[in-house]
This record gives sequence, structure tokens and C-alpha cells, in this order.
Amino acid sequence: MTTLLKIDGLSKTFGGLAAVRDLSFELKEGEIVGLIGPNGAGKSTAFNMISGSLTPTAGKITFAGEDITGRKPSHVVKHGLARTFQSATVYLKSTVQENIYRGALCHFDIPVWAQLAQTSAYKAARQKIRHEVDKVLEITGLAPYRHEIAGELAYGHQKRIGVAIGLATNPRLLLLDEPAAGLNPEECAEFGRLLKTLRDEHRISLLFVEHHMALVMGTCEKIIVLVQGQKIAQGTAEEIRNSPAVIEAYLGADEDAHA
Amino acid sequence: MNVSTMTENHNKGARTRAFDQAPGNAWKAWIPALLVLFAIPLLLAGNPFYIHLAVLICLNIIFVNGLALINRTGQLSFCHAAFMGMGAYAAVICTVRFQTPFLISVSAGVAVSMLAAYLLGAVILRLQGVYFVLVTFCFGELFRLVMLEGGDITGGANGIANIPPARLFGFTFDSKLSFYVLAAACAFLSIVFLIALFKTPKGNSLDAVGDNPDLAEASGISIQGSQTFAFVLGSAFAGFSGALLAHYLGFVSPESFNQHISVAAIIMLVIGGRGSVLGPILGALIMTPLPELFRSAIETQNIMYGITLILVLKFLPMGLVGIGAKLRGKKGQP
Amino acid sequence: MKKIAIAGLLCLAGTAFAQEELKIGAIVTLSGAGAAWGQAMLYATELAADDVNAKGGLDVGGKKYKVKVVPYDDKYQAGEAVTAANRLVFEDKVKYIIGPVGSAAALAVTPIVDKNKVVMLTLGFTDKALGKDKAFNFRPNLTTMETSQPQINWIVKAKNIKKVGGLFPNDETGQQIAQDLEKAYSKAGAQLNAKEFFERERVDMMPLLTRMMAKGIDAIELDGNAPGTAGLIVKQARELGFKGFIIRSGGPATPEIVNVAGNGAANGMLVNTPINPANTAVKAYSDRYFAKYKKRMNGFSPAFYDGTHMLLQAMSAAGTTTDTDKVRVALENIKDFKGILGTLNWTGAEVYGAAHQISAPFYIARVQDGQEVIEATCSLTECK
Amino acid sequence: MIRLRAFGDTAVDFTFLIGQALTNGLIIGLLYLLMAIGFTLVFGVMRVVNFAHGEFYMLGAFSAYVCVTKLQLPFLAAVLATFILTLVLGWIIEVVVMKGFRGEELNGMIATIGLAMILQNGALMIFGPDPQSMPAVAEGVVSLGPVMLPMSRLYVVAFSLVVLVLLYGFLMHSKGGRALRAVVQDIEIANAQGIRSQFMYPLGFGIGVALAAVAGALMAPVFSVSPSIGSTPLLKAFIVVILGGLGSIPGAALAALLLGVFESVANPFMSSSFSDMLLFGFVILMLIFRPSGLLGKAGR
Repeated sequence: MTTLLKIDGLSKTFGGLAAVRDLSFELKEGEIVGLIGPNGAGKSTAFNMISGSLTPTAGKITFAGEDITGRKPSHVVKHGLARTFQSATVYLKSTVQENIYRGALCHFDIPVWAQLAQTSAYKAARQKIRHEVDKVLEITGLAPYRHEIAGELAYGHQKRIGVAIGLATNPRLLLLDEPAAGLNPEECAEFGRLLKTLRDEHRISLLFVEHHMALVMGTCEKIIVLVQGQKIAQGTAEEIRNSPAVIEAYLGADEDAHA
Repeated sequence: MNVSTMTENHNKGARTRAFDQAPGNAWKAWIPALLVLFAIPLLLAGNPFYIHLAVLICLNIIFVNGLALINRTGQLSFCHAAFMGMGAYAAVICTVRFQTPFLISVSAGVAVSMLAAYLLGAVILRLQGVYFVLVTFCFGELFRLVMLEGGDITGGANGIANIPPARLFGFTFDSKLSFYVLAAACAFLSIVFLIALFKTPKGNSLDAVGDNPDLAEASGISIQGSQTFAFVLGSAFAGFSGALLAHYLGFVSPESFNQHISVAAIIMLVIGGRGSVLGPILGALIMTPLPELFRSAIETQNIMYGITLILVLKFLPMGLVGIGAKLRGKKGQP
Repeated sequence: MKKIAIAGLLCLAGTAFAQEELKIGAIVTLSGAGAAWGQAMLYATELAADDVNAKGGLDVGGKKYKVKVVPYDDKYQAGEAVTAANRLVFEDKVKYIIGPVGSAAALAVTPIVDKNKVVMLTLGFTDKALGKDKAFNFRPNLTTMETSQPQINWIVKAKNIKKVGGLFPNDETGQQIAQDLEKAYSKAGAQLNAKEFFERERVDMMPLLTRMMAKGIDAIELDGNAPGTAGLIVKQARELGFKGFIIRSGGPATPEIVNVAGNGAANGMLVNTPINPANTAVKAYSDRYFAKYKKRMNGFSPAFYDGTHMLLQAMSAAGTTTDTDKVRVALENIKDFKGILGTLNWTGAEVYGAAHQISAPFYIARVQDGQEVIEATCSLTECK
Repeated sequence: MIRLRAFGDTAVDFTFLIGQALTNGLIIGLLYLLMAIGFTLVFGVMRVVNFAHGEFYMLGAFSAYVCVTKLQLPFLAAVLATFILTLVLGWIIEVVVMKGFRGEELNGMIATIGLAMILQNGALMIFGPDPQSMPAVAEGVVSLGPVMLPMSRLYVVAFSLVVLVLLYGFLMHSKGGRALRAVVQDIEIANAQGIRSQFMYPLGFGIGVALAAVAGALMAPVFSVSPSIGSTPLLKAFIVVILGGLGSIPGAALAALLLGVFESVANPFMSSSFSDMLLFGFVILMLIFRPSGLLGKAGR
């Protein structure tokens, strides 16, 4: 398996305060990696730097062999690195299928004049996008809701739409920001199955930041533990469970671990 | 609560259509309605004052359409009148000093507006939205000052008078009625262009940025790229309307493009309705002739505008277009 | 649009009596910067209309016409003035327009009135407002072009002034007046060697005054400024310790200036005024103005009162209210009109190419305790 | 034509020029400061660009005018009354008008445009378009060498400084002030700390607009009073907050004083419209290179 994402000495300081210090790790093609840690450990900061929303103070991010440090999200996603948001982030006023359609526009590069003139190349490209939208609707199980307004659906469905939008950009790696937050146990288990399917059937690697221990332990092959901006442990679920450093850190912040 | 659900209902209809149907289908409904609308003033041809108002309505439709386009990506420009002025001055200077044909002058006006919008947009669209508001406001003021200080080139505060009327393919648009036909055709084309644009994926991505910029950026639609596109194109609309206006009135001066005009455009947009093609048309149609009712009592007019603006924002955030949606929503529910 | 039509019909219905109606349009600034002048013009026209209506109407060709004034606000914007003019000419079908106030507006409106043969009495100070090709434009008030030279000649000589500083608003009126005054001062042997332009809304004049005073000027020129602004300049100049003369070569507005500057600061100011305080006719007009509008009369008002009367007289003389070519000629032919300002004639053939500029007596006054004290009486050629 | 001034024609006393310009600039800078702090406060609390801010300056000027000339109140009492009246008015307006737009920045901002139209034209209806003047607080001139300092302006300086000290005390040392600052910095954290933001919105808006009104009241005896006087201070407040960085009160303070001094000092060397143009150019350059303002941290 080749290395898909390589994080090298990543740091970020806010007004003299270090949120992330010298973070390094690798993610191989086809892996599911979890990034965990107590509140304020710098998980979201790291996540935002990788997805391009924040510019690192120092360090390097390499994705599929290309240096993407400091590139904007819209640029990064075109290289196959998509993200979802912590809270349900969808186009509230649009239908489910249009939400996904907008994600699928990621690789749509027909110039505006050709769109207006409705050239045959444009028509073909549009047809292709429709198929992709249908495909994503099937994968995520959202097909029955395709004509519903996203904002009117239940929270769990909205989170699913968030993932669907990310999927529609045709990513090689999907970054998920606390996908389980706000879901009930049933929805959560279903979500875990969806993630497995994505990797197993659609060859999409996953990196997610999560509080929900059961989901992380059950899904991830590799877990990275962040405390106070620094990586204190890395390994399989079993290794992490037994790591003295992790136990110590989590005892101090017990509530977070079970949140 | 009621309002929001109904607005969403309306949206559902509109959005589904935008996505599902091939572009062009909905035109069948739009075009005849628009043509009828634009033909009405011809019945009033006997009174040149009505034709004058109709010309102003058409020019305002183009002007506000530009602002609506910018607003659909989530930004509100406070220097829209400056771009109108830029188009007007550039076109007039070409016509008067270099004796270029009307078509070339107008193109030059539009090009200047677009270039200026691109340069300004490149700087300020990197920043948060609120800076855009503040800077565009200041830029509008800067434009007026530059025109005032422009000496012989811009005619200073006196502006430039005796601009020859528009001439196209050997025909001179020197009567109100003939100019109305030109202005109506241009307004019509600007509307059709917007309808067509918002049926394409590009138009959809502009809406995506307006609805949820972070999500759009994360799924590959560049905020800055989309907003710059809309700002440049929207300002081109403004420049175009300015170039037409100057050739219609035969006169330009800096005061015709001050902040009040930008704010007037915003009022038309908000009252007509944001986020739809119909909104700007409705806004221009209603708000252009309305001041005539208050011609000799301006204070009352402005206070009414202020109150209307706040009430519309509060109870009809979709503008007057929202009323239609509301009614439809009521009928739809058993 | 329907609404307007209905509103228009209602207006007509309200006044549709047997008596014929003569409508005079007014494009005046009623809000914003030029409102003081706009009101002065509008009220003058209304008072003149009251005069003839009180006598049962204007007698033209044996018919009695009731005069009605239709005022529209142009917000001191040329574009708005054009719309107002269109409405007056095509909707209200007026043949006579008083206004506009601003020069830019006057220029913008001119093509419409000329094309439709509408007689226009404008205040616009620009030299382009009148001309051979602008047959229907008249100006019933004196401008800097007329008054500055004789007045400045007298002041420069009598008060021994060498260096003058001028503050002007950065708009068409200010730019025009600065140009005229510069020429007039140099002809008179003095120099306008500090010119400052500022945004019309500006209220802090100290930096500008500081700079001018550093140049060692003997006098400050206030012409071209709105009354309130002029008052601020006077106040702040005196606060800065300016001891020289303060001159206003045009734009009569002494009460407003004194109101803002205060009696003390305004003392000794030399102003142009079209009104001799000893003139009882103007005094009576001023009292009537105050009684009706509860406002003090602006100095331009009597000129438009006389101007409107001249226009009405021209209609009577021409025997028509509709054939404006005849009315225009009749207006041009009025000689030695006895107005409240004195004996009035048309002039300006050499300067503008058309004798459509009023010639009226005017005065140089010194302000003392808020009142004007006449120092010299002027004609367009000299002051004594 | 752009008129760049040269000193060729006349001898100029430079000490007088610079000294006078500097002192005048500081005085005007204080006015901008009051305006900009109020503006920043409103923006910080509500995230709304308040287009009616200049109209509160105008209302403050009229309030002082009416208190002094019609009600014969002493100037100090007039300023105090203005502050209280506009604080209450601001509070009411927040609850009645602005409350519906919390969290909707763009709509809130457009609503303030409506508000500005109502206030300005309401004043026009009541007071008419003509500028009014009120008696100076103090007569006379203090001279420092060649530099003349009108007493009326020195009074304004003294009053402004008192207002600023009081504001500083309130923001730094009172419970309400600290809560307000916390809301300005980060509303979510403030909420987490148990600050009742429901109470902070009207308080922040009220104090913000009352500061603008106090600026208007202080300037009323120096300048004239008319319904249209609000637009220039509003524009200056915009420039100050762009230069100082949005939401930064120290940044606003520095930028306001610098702006006042720049305008006054630049004037002897160039025409005022040219210095305005230069200023706008500088604002745009500032946005390219230091978008977070003079004192702000770099970054988006």
C-alpha cells in the first residue's frame, strides 16, 4: 500500500499559543485512521490545516505525492481530499439531490460560455454528473429522499448528506469531523457501516476526528492520540487501549472520553 | 415559523425545477410574460413622461440585475453606482472625445467597469464579507471624488453635456420611444441571460457559495473565484446600464452616481426580492416610478422607504416575490 | 404607473373649475444641500402667483387664468431634475418652468425645455446656462459673472486688499465661482492666491484656514458657499484669530451666515446684497414671506418674485399662454420693468450670446450687529 | 485636476502651520475616536455594520442644540441628557427593530439603512434643512506661541477625554463592561461563561450609538447642526475601523488619531479632495498588506 497522506512536523500557533505542535503521521491508501484526544487537544486545528481551511505555522502536508500545504480547500478537494463538517453542514434550502449535485460540480470544468451555449461537450458532462449523483444517492441510502429539502430532514440524515456531498467530489481520502456527534446509537452504528462500505467497496481512505470511542475503536485500523497539541500515542485500537500515556491523559479528562 | 416553512416550500419547487429540467424549458413560460410586460409602455406612447419612466425602469432592471447577481454569492456591493458611473463616463468619453460609434463606446464602458471590478475584487474578496461592505462604500466615495477632480477629462462637477444620442446600424435613437425599444431589448436580454445562467452548473455553484460558503469551498467551488466572477459580471451590468443612461439623458455628472444611487439599488433589490430572477424586475418596476407620488414631499417618501425596508426584511425576507410564494403555499396546503 | 395616472386625475378633478388654469412648473431643490435656495425660488413663484390670483387671475387675451404652481424636488441631482422636467413637460403639460437650482441640473434639463419650447427661469450659475442656442433659458438673478467685477474693484480699492484666500465647495457652483473670482480679483489689482476646494459636507475648516492664513492673506472670500458653510468659515476663521476682511461677493445670505457664525464673528463682513434695507417694497415682500412660510427670506427670493412677474407680464403682452415663441419674445422685449428690486432690464448679449440675463441694481453692505449697512450702490458697470 | 500644492508663491510660517495642524488634527481625531469606538462596539456585539451610526451623531447634535437653546440647560447637562436619551433610544431600537436580525448580518445591516433613512428624514421634517448653530461653550483663544487654540475646541477635548476615561472605566472595571468586552471578543465563549447575551445586545447597541450621539453633542457648538451632518462622520468611522482592524478598540483609537492628524497635516500640502483620495488609496493598500488593521494580527 502506498502512502496517501503524509503529515510532517505540522504546527499552528494562535497569538503565541500553540494549538498543534510538531504533528507527524502517515495514512496509507485504503486505511481508516482516527484522530482522538480530549477537548482542546488541537484535533480540529489539525483537521482544518489538512483540509486547507487554516494555514499551518510550520510543517508540510503531502497528499498523493503533492505538497498541498497552505492550499485552499477548493484546491485541495480537487486533488481528491474531501472533508465534512462537525455540525450538519448542508445547503439547507436545496433538495437532497441538488446538495449532492453541487458537490459533484467539483470536477466540472466546462467554461461558462459553453454552458450557456449548451455545447455537446457540456451536455455529455452534465449527463455524467447526473449519473454520479444517482450513484452517491444509492451508496448513502439517500435515494428515497432525493426530492426532500435538506433543511427539513432529521439531523442524522443531514449528516449523511454532508458525507454524500463529500463523496460526490470523488475523493481518494475523506476527512470526517466528528461524524458521530449528535447521533443516537442506532444511527451511529449505521454510520459506522456506511464508512466501512466506503472503504471496502469504493476504495476511499478515511481520516476522522472523533470523540465517540466505540465508533473509533470499532472502525479504525490506526488511531492517533493528540493531547495538548502533541501526538502522545499511535497504533491499533488494542495498543491505544493499553498505552499508559493515553490512560493517564484520559483519566485527567474522563468526561470527554465518554462524551 | 409559518413564513419560513412557506418560503422553503417555494424553494423546493424552484430548485427542483432548476435541477431537473433541461435549460430552456421554463423559458416558454417566461418569455411571453416578459414580452407582454415590455409591450405595455408602448400603449402609453402618447405620453412621453410615461415612456421616460419606462426607460428608467428598464435601465434600473439591468442595474439591479447586476447587484442581484453579486448578492447571490452572498455579497452586497455598496459601490454599484460607481460601476454604473464608470461605464457611463468611459462610454461618454469615447463617444465625445474619440467619436467612436455607440456600440464601441458602450463596450468600452462595460470593459472598464469589469476591469475595475476585477482589480478591486481581487483585493477585497479575500477578506471577510463585512470588509467588502465597508470598502465598497469607501470606493464609491473615491470614485465620485476622482470624477469631481477629473478636470477636463470628466468635466469636473459640471460633468459632460451634449452627449449625442445612441446610434446603431444607421438608426438614431433620439426619441424617447425609440430609446425605450432599445432599453427594453437590453433589459429583456439581461433577464434572459440571468435565467439561462442560473440554470447552468456555474449558476448553481454561485448559489452554492451564497447559501453556504464554507461547504462550497470544501467541495471544490472556490468562494473567491465565484464571488469575483459574480462581482465582475454584476459590475458589467452596472456599467452597461450607465453607458445606456448617459446616452439617453445626454448628460453625466458625478452626483448621478453617488452613494444614494447604490443604496437605491439595494432597496429595489431587497424589496423586490433576493435570490430570484423575478425580484430585481419587480423591485425596479415598483420602486422606479414610486418617487413620483412623493415628488414634492421627499422626507415622507424616505421615511416610508425606511419603514418599508425594515418591514419587508422582517416579514418578507424574500421580498415581494415572497408574497407569491406565500399565496401558493397556502393554496397548496389542504 | 396606473397609480400615478389616477393621482394625476384626482389632482385635475380637484381644480377643474370654469376658470382657465395656467400651470407653472418648478424644479427646485427641497431636500439636501440646495434646499435653502430651492425654497426661496418656489415661495417667490407662489407669492407672485398669489398676487395675480388675488386679482381674479392673469388677464391674457381677454381670458382670466388662475396661476397654479406645480413644484417638484430634484434633490440637487441632475438625473432627478431630468425626470422632473419630463414629468412637467409631458405629464403636467406646463409651458413655463422655474428652476432648477443647480448648474448641472440646469444643463441637463436644457435640451428637454428647448426641444419642447418651454420657457425656463433658472438660478444655475454656470455661464453655459444661457446662450444663443438656448432660446428659452432666462436667468432672473445676478450671478458672480455680473456682480463680482464692479464689486471687487470697489472693495479692493476702498479697503486696500492685496491677497485674498477663497474657500469653495467642490461642486459645479464652487468650481465656476472660483474661476470667475480669480479673474475678477486679478483685474482689480489684487490676487486670489489661496484657493481651497472641499467636500460640500465638510464642517471642519480649520486645516484649510490654517493653510490660507499662513500665506498672509488680507481677506477671505466666501462666495459660492452654502449659507451654513459660509457661517462656519466665518466662525472658525475668527476663532483662529483671523483679523482681516471677510468678503462675500455673491449669494445673498447674511441672516443665515450671522445665525451660524454669531454676531461677533460676523461683524465687519462685507457682503453683496441685492436688497437695500431702505427699500420698502422688499421689506414688505419679506414680511409677507415670513407671514406665509414662517421662514426668513433668502436673498435670491425677490429676484424670482420679480422674474415670475416679468414672465406673467410677457404672457399678457403676447396675448397667449400656449405660443411660447411669442411669450419668449415678449419677455425679451420687456424694458425697465419696475420690480421690487428696482428697475430691471435684460443684458448679457456680449457675455452669453443672448440677452437673457437680468440686470438689476445691487449693493455692497457691511454687516454690523447682524444687520446690513449699505456702503456702496452698484450697477453692472461700477460701484459708488 | 489634482492640485498638489507648492509653496513657491508665498512665504509660509512653517511652525505655525505644523503646530496648528497637529493640534487641530488631535482634536478632530478625538471626534473620530468617539465615533469609531461606538461603531466598533456595535459591530463587535451584533456583527452588524451600523449604517445609522452617523444619524445618531446627528441626533446627538440636535439633542444638545435643543437642550441648550430651547430648554436653557447648561452644556454639561445637555451632553449627559443626550447620552441617556440616545442610550434609551438605542436600547428600544435594538429590541423593536434589530432583535429580529440577530445572527443575520446582511439583513441587520440593510435594516440599519432603513433606520438611517427614517432618522435623517424625521429630523428633516422636524428641524428643516437649514443649518442651525448653538452658542459656543467658551469664547476666546489660547495661544501657544504662534499656535491658536480656540477655547471652544479645548472644551471639546476636555469633554471627550472625560467621556473616554469613563468609558474605559466602565469597560475595564464594571461587571457589565467586562461582560460586554467578552461578548465583543467571542460571543460563544461569553455565552459559555454564563453571560446573558440577550441583555448584552441592547446594552452594546445602546452604548455604541450613545457614544456617537455624545460625539455629535460635543461637536454641535463647534460646527453647525443640520439633518445631513451625519454622513461625513460615518464615512470617517468606516475608514478608522478598516485601518484599526474591525473589533479592535485600541486599533480604532490609534487609527482615529492618526486619521485626524493626517487630514490636518496633509492639508497644507495638498488639496483636501486629493488628501481624501490618497486616504482611500491607503485604505486599499492597507487591506492588501495588513487586512487585520494597524494593530491586528496578520491572517484572514
